[in-house]
Amino acid sequence: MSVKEIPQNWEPKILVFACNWCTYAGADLAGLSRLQYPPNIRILRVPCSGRVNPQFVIRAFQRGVDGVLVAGCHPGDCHYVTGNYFTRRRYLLMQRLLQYVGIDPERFQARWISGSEGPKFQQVVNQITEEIRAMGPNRKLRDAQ
Amino acid sequence: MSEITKKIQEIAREILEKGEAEIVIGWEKGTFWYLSPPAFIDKPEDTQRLVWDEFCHNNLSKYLLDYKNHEGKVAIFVKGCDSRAFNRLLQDKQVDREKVVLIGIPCTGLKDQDKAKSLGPNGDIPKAQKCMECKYPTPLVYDYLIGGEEALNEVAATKEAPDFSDVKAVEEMTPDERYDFWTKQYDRCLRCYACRNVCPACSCRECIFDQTRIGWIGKANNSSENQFFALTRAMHVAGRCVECGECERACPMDIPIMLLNKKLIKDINELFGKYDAGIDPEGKLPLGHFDKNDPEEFM
Amino acid sequence: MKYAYYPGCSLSSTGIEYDMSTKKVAKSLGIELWEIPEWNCCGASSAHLTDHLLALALPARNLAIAEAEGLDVAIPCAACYARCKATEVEVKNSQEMKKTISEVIEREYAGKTQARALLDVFVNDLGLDSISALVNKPLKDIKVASYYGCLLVRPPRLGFDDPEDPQSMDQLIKALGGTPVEWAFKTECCGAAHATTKSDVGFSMIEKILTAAKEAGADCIATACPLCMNNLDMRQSQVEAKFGKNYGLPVFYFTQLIGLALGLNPEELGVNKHFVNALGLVKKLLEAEGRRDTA
Amino acid sequence: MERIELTAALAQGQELLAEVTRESGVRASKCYQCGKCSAGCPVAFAMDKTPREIMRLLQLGLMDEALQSHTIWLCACCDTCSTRCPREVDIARVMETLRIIAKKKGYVAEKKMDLFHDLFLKSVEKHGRVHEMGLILGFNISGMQPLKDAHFGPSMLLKGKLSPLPHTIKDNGEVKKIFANVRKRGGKV
Amino acid sequence: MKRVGVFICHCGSNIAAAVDCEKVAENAKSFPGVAFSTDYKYMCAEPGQDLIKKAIKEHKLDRIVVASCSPRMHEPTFRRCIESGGLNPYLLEMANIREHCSWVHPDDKERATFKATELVRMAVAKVLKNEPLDKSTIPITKRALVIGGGIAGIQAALDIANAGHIVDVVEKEPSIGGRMAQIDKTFPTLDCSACILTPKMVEVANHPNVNLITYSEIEKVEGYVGNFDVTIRKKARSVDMKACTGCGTCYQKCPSKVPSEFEMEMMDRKAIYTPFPQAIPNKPVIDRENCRYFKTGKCGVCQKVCPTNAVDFTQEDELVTERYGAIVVATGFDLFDESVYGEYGYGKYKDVITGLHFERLINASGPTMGKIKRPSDGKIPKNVVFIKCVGSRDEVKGKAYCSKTCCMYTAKHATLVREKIKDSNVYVFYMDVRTPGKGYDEFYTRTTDQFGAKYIRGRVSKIYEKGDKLIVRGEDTLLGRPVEVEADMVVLATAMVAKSDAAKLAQMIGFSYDQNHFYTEAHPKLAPVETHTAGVYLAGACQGPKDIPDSVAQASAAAVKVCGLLSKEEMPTEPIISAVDEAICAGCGMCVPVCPYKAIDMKVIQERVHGKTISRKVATVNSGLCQGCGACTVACRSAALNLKHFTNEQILAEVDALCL
Repeated sequence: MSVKEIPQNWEPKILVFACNWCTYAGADLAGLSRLQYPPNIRILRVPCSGRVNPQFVIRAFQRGVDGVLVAGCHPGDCHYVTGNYFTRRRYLLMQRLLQYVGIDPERFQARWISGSEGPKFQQVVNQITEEIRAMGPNRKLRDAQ
Repeated sequence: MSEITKKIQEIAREILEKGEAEIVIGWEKGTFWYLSPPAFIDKPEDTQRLVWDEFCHNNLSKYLLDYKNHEGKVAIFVKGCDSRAFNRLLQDKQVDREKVVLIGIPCTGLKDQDKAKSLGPNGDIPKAQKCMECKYPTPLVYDYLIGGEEALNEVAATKEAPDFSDVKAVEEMTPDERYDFWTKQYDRCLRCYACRNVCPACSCRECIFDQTRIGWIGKANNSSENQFFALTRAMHVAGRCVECGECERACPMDIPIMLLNKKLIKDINELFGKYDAGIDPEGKLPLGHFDKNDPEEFM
Repeated sequence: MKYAYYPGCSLSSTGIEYDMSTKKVAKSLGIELWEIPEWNCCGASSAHLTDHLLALALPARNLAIAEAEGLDVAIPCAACYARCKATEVEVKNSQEMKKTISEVIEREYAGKTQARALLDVFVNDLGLDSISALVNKPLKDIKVASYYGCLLVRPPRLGFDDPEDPQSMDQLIKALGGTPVEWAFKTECCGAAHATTKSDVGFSMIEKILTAAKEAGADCIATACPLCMNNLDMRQSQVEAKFGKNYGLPVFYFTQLIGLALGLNPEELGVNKHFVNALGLVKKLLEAEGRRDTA
Repeated sequence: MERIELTAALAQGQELLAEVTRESGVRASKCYQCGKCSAGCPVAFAMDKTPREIMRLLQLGLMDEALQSHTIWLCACCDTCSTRCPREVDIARVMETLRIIAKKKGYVAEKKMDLFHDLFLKSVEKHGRVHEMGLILGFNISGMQPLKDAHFGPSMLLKGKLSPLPHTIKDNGEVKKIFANVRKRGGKV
Repeated sequence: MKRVGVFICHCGSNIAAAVDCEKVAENAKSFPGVAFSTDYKYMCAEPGQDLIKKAIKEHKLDRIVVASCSPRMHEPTFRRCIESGGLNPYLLEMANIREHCSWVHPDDKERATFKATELVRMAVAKVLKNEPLDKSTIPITKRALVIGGGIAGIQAALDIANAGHIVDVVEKEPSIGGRMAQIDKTFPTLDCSACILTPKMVEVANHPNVNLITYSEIEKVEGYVGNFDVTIRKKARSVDMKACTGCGTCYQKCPSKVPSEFEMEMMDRKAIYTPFPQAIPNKPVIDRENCRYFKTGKCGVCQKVCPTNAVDFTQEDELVTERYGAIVVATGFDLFDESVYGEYGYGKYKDVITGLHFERLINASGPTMGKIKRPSDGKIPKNVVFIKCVGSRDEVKGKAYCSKTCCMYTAKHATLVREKIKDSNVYVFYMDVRTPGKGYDEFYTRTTDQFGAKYIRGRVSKIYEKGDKLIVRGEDTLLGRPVEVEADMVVLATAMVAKSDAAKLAQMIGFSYDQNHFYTEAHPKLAPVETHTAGVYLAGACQGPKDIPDSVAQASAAAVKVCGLLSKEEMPTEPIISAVDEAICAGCGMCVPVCPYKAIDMKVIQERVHGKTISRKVATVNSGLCQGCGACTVACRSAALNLKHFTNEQILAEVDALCL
């Protein structure tokens, strides 16, 4: 089957690793503000974006998600002082490595979304969902099941 | 017998006789002419087994991990890349500098073992890939030095800068081409973990790929799990790989593992500034610290 | 000790006594100077006001010749020093500039040869102890205002001494047995070519320096720059006339002062070539010496 | 006093300001107008605008006013300003750059000074070195002051300080080539 | 067999309008481990909570998933709920089907219901791997340490002591008082600094809850919030504090003169000395470097004249270790070294002085008894120049920041010169006048208007001596003209800089500092007196340039934080922290530098290998310091470190559940 073929009724599934203090709160604010976005994302709450092990990201692709977003506080605003600086280093590398083995850049993204950025959360989710919808299901790195 | 072989035998004998170390780890001739596997010598008379030739590939620093609980001192021979590995192990607090005697060998580059096998002893055997790009042919740390300081200068003059042309070639492919390329490579992977077992950056007590209770990786030997293994291992050695190329040499399936490692080395240099692993045992690791002014791409 | 020697244009005309005294003194101190054959003008203060590349290229040719010989260049003239140093630093810091310059001068210059101010060479390479060891006619009781001017110390990245209160020449004077005076105009600008091109401005800049030296109680001024020399010495009478003052301040190149202290013949040092009579002071010095000898 | 409309001035000056920034490597916006440059400038007493005011004109894009000033010509390149600037602004370099641009645009507020440098470089190009006597004579004649400084002549000659004939170096035209090569690269010599 | 209960909340119609809650509850029944599933209108309301508690009992549930609003809203509610239902509160997971589902997908009930189902499935997968966690507590030592005995330290100590807690104040110098003791008058009120400071010094010295430990320095700090073990070096005073009556005979008779630091070296003190007359404790110390007895072995005059035999040459430094619950750092500031400004000739020209010299010159007990006299010849200066921003706002030779206090103290100095020397002229060279404080701008206005100080906008470029005058060259940038002043004296408004040993102390205690070595507050707006290290607070200029009112305010704020902490017997610690699996840990130490709280140390453990006992190093997490961010867990390649409640296994289970 060609990688590009998009089956009917397919809906992209996107996993968002959200830090508890900024991005999760930003998503809550989007909800409080009733900012609509497509229901394709699943938020997984972690204390800090620095908790997100790259192995979790690969695992998600293995199990069949179509896109992964790692999101946390803006650098300098980390609830845990420096966590997101490590996140930034780690995922600058990881992003390049994933692209190097053939993962399309849209499939893995990282963003800083603060607790007050409900609209930004909405906009990022809209954008990623659209990008991934246009690309079709991800089959790269995916296990056989 | 080469001049250097004579010298290493002499120094090894002296070290054992004087009791400076109880064991000397060097290389000896193996079953085939193109193999020089490690030799573990504990008797002065056995030092005549030691050799130095263009097939002394094994990174001996790795074997120090087997002697972590050994009470006495161990002496090892180090090429430039072995010495970087030693520094790395120091940085990882896996070896005690006081308990190791290092004998440095300025290395003019080794020969490609596989090509040797196919071309035969009389063939014109090329240098090993890793040696063609070696930036540190001379040992960075040693207690004794074969050939003295002059040898250092001679060898240092031969070093060549890596140009990452192989990495760039992959980067220039389309995403799908890249994926196909790597799938083809890792579909061959047997998950024998030979790459891990020889790697001096792999110093964990328990590797996560052996942690069945957490289930990081499935037992199935399929494309997906193999790639999980490849990517995870690459991230684990990121900023720590000393470019000794042992992973690739040990791989029975000829997977170009260094092509992944070099990608990370290239990116670390581009993103976070010049860094060569295993140069400064006191230094900070690229993923062990950060700079507030690191590139910002996630706005 | 061997250096390539770049005298610069002034030292073959208005600053001829600087050249004479440099050569004499270097010889006495055991410094070998190899004059760059067929050296060219460094462009001094005109090239950099006209074209940046020209300003870097003109000195580069001289440096390239010295580099081929494997020698650092000792430069008496402060202006020449500053231009040469600027070229050296730019070439050293930029591969691109190195390439451009080599193409323009059609010679190789890699930035290996260093431009060194002669004062720096004497004070820091040879060392004050070596100089004072050879002094046999100390400049006893002579109060000297060390005048560094601009270009030995500024900009700080090119200069070799403190830009606000340099000490090398003062220490040298001390080593020669003289007394350096404390004064605040050590690095104040003399106006350079302004005395020629815009004399009312130039003269009043000179006036301030001469006045400050006089007020500080100096018997004479020491300098390391032929243009400063011109302004302070040749123009002194003009400035006196214009401002109705009477300075009578002899001005020496520091090399001449070294020569005098070493006991060299004042005429061989060109002390007779100044506009403000300098021989009077020299005579006084020798007389005092004589008195001490007899006493 | 004429009122300046700031937005138009800025728009008008933008291009020249960019040129100054590019050529000098100095961003005028770094200057915080403390005046230390002008306070220490040995020629400030003779200037029509203090060096700080020149920086201010650049900040607001009032380029013509800066380029037409006498200040940029009176600057003696002594680097005192740059050395003491608390913001690491190389003001002397800005003056130098402005002077080069002013000349290109035909704004030469101090004609004599410009003439001096022209003659100087002509002498260098021709002989490889500066012929000081020729330079001073030439300068005073072209400057319509043939007798100025003439009284120094005889004593100079006597002291062996001026040679009546230029010294030309045997460099096989290398210096001329340097000038030519600089011109080939768009040099404004 | 684990038995999970799932409870889907309608939140009135907030959720139910967009999500088919009954269907979600129904779907959940098929998830592995789910023993019970239901939905209800308001789970957070009392009937809802009772429903959960009842279900726990009836269905023998051992784990609970509540699908409702954001856990940031009601996680504590439901944790309490299941705890009172008999379960460990950490056996709860929540699925956020309101903020993250119903409210953002109001128009597609089918897909919103599907999403809610998946979110519940993720929560169930996670909760199956939840472990019961217990909040532990750490005891709090009811004793505070204040480092630094300047005005900030004194204020903090007094506030803490008045709240009933014991405070130790450690001061490096022989007397408390700090910089404020050197200052003559305070702006904007011009009241005498000593008159308002010395009563505070006496109060703190006499306070039953305060122990002053002067002439002492911090040597080592270990431990964590509530339990800092601090080693203090009490330097040898060479004077027995108990025996000494402070009569002063010793320093009257001492033959060794030393320039007085307190008087900015414009006056001498003796080798046995108190820094200033109102010093507290008012008992001398011997400066051994300058004491004739210690240098030559001969003299001993002080010992001979002492009526109480208090002088003891044999005293040695003493190390004491004490445990504290909280630390206030109030170490103050140093002055910028102005000798880097060669153009100003500071150090070369005697009459170019700093503001602090000037404070001593106008002080009635200073070297000139309060008469403003030039240091060079003792003449009364007529023309006085003040230069502001010397070392401040100068990224080349000094510091890029504004020192904040100089505008005001210079205005004060200008006023005082005009007041004390009637025929004087005062020129103030400035770049900006910054007076944001109560009564500050009014003061500045009086300085120029009423007292006639001339403010010249421009930085001075050069000062040089001409005869007995100092020529000050500047530009009046408002006129655009170079100007010159023939001054008799020049006062430089020196930048405030961090203490030279500021970084050392910060590293010792374990908190961060900025590139200028000022201490970093935990949050610039919302936690201005806290550091990132729990239990360590900041007061005064060690955190950044500050004037007296700001320092005192910050000191009181820090004291409140300390009192809050010390008011409890013990402190609960969050159980969501990292833990080390020692069997796996290889001791590489990669986790140590990534921990922002310095909560990870390496320790040595013993184990038996092949019949031999060997020791090796492993990481250990300090539960008092760990805040549960999990950074270490990713740094650890072999997953020897794991974050409780967000374990690798839990997160992987969630990822897997999402994709079923």
